[in-house]
Amino acid sequence: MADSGTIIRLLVEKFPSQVEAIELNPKQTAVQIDPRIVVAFFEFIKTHPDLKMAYLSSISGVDMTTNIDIVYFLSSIEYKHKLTVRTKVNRKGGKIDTISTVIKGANWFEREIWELFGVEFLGHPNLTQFLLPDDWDEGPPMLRDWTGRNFVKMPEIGG
Amino acid sequence: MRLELSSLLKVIGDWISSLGLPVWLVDLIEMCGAAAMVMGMAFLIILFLVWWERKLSGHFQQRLGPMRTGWHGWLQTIADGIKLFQKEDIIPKTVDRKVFYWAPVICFASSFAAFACLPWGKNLWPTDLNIGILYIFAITTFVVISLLMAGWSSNNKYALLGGMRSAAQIVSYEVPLTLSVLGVIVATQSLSMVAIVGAQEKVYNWFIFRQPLGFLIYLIAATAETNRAPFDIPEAEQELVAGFNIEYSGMKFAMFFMAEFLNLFLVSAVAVTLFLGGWHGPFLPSWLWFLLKAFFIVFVIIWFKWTYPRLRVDQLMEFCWKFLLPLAFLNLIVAGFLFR
Amino acid sequence: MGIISRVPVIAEKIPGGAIVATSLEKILNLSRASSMWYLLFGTACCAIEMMCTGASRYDFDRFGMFFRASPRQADLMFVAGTITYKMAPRVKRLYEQMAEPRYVIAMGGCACNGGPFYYDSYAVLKGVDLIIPVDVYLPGCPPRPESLMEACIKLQEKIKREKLQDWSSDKRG
Amino acid sequence: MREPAAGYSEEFEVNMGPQHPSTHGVLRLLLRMDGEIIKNAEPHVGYLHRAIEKICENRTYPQCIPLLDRFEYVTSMSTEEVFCLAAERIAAIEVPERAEYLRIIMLELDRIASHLIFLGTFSLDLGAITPFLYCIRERETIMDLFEMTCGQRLTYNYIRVGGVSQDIPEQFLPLARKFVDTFQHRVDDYEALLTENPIFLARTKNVGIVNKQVCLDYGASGPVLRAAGVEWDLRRDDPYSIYDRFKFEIPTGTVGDVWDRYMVRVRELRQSNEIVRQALDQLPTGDIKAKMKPLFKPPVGEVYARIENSRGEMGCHIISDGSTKPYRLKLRGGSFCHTQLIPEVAPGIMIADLVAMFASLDVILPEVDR
Repeated sequence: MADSGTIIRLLVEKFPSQVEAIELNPKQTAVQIDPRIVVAFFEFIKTHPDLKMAYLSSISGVDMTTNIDIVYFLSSIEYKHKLTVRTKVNRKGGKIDTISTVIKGANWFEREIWELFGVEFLGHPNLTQFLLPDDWDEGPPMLRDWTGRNFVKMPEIGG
Repeated sequence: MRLELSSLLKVIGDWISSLGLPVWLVDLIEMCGAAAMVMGMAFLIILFLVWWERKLSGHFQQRLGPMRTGWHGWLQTIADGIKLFQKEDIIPKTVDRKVFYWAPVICFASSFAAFACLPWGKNLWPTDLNIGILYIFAITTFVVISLLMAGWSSNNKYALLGGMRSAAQIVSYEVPLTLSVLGVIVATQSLSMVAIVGAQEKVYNWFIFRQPLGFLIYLIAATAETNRAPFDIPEAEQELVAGFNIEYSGMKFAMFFMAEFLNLFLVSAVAVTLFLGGWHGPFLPSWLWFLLKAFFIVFVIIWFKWTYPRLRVDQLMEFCWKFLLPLAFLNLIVAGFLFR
Repeated sequence: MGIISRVPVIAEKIPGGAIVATSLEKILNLSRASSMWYLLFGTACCAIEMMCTGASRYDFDRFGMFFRASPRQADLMFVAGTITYKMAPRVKRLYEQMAEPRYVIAMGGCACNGGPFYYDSYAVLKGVDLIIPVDVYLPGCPPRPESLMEACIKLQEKIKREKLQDWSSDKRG
Repeated sequence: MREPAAGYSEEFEVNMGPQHPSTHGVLRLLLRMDGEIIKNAEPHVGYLHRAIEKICENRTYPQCIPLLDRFEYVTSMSTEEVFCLAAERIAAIEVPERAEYLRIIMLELDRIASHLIFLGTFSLDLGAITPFLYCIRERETIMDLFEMTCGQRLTYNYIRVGGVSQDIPEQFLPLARKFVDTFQHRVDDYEALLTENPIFLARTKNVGIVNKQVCLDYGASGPVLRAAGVEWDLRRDDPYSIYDRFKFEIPTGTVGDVWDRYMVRVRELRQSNEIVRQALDQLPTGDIKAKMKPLFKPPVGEVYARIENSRGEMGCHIISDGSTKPYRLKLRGGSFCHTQLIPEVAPGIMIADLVAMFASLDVILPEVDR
């Protein structure tokens, strides 16, 4: 069970300029990485002998109004330690490499982010219609400033 | 003392012939009378069996089964019938109309035609064909044709799969079925049902004791014949939605539904005639003994359905050709030696 | 069989014929009400409640209701669960495949008018009656098995009041 | 074999469509089949996508909980637990002892109820109709227990941020103890009906094998991962709440076929029963909710909490910006990854095996579509 200090030290050594540790409210090992090195980064943490972070829990897209954050959550079955990886992609027409070639499980997570946030995943096997109806033409709905034809906002009741 | 229906019928027969009608007319009336009685009996049996299966399945599963329509739901099947009678009779456009129309008719007619030579009681049978068993097995294979017609004509992938599966299953289970019956025929030296029943006067020479293996093979092959229980692959809800009768609604579906239960009763009636001594029994009237034994076998087959999971298609075929058939041949050889 | 709809007309002329017509109507309605075969179709949480209603403690079979897998043989459709825009055309096609005297029970808040997903959701159809005619609306999220039974009894009463109609004729192909 | 003419292909495509008796809800499997053998299966999802994550962005924390009950409606206690766990980690709230024990009792009873639904629908898909009715009969007693405490049979809305909403009534303990004592014999009944049944063995032994490598690649979790031989249970490997005070084993399979997944879940039924028994014995007294301001406003923060529910790892990623509403809520269910691995396992097996394999993955669709 490598503690968070050694994990971050290992990562920063491997990618000196593109990876830096970040502090989040409940203390956890979190890293901010440059979107260009995504594939190499995941290749490294999956195969490194004392990291072995092969188990991808989930990828979530977050619309931060200035850009779109993509947050990866990984853990290792042998060493039982966890890692949060954050990257930034610009809001309109953001592009990032797909990691489904490294970890097959990322396929559907990325496909959903592509559909709901409009982030382009280069090299993804099938970026096609996933959750939304087939004749959907109103753009990615999960963006905060999105409004659609029959979208009813809940009126504010105090609070 | 035992109120035999046959004596009543003889009185009616004598009265008709005494009317001085031409001979061929008298025979015609008697034949039509017999056919009408068997038709009535068949419909009564279907009504009873459908209700009985739903009550039995309910009590197997700790629930009550139909209760609301009449006392303990005895009117349930009549209500189902009248409702199906009113349903819209959909014939989809993309369907091969003639074949689609005639499939349920053939299915019902073939399983009903086999009732002709069932010995219901002491000299109480519609006809006594000297090739009784052969006639029954020959007629019931028409059901396969109708299932194939239904599967092929309703132009639906699931129905096609269901039809193909049912054809493969029934044809392959026909072989051990007839072989298991051959053991009995070797013993009685005659194909006629009445003769077979005649050979089983005493309880100890019922064929279930002299041919236990034959009875078991017959029972297994019979459940496969009627597409029920562990072998109900053609209309497996989980895989093929509703198998071959997916496109049928209203009365056409009712015909398939009734044909299934007619087949169920027919198979158990033949089991009773061959292995359980037909209508022989101590006190009760002979036709009552026949019905009681037949309903016992029906109960066992219904019991299979609500306990066993379903076999896969290739396992079913393997079980038939690699396990049941050698056993049937062995049983035939043993019967040959035993009753030389 | 176009005769059923002409029965009341003929019956008027015969003395005492009206009694025959009304009793025939009562029998047909009673049989349709007491043997409703429901279509096995549930999308969300209400499907679990429908399964529990079909099980031993609250038994549907007591009302003669038996589940059928194919829409052709079903004459009652429980819309149990949320209907999204992607699912709506399928629900409509399923409804059209059912044979004519067919009834729909909109089970649960989502089927009645979108339920808890009415506000702020871009993918939920606001009520199934926008696409298919509904006979009985059943509120609740999910409705208790007893209230599901109550809905079935309400539907049975509605069927018992129906007039003589002719469904099985082939006019409409 | 003769080369088929151009355009003419032996294979045909079948839609195991959104309405199908064995798809546990609304999943559409596009099967390309050659006779009975499946060439490839392509899952089409989204028929139950209700945009829960979009709705939760406009709801306060207590308002989100009823919505999460509808997210995963077979074990909705676990969705409430994971959401409250995440919120409590952000706001660093200490949950009192009695509330922790009540949560454990409810969670494990909910796991038993979910496994019973699995056992029922799994045996229904293999054609055995009666075990379904027996399992639902047991589940009704658990429903009574839940209804006694939180008033609703399916969507409980019982666990709140910082504790639980109500205390258990006095007739809860005797009924719960009676259930716990009799449940072992009930599981023996199911095993008697299914486990030694030769037809059941023939249908499940080394059918639909999901081996260790496929599981790790696709992030499978819970009974599917344990059936493949990986001993990974979040209750022990990523401990949360007070699971370290209870003794329970982690049942694992060997090959990862339909039989192993069935046996892992049946043994888990017995383990959960033991946990509930121990929790009922050690149940302390005390208040059931932490002291908090009525309006829950957590500080700025971000957390991904995950728990072990009956279908695997259920995760909840909350980003809070200090207001009363979560800025972003991302839910991860076990079934999402289990549906993803179907095209990897489906080619080459028969349609009956695909139905058995899909039922043994115990997938329910709201977890996939959210």
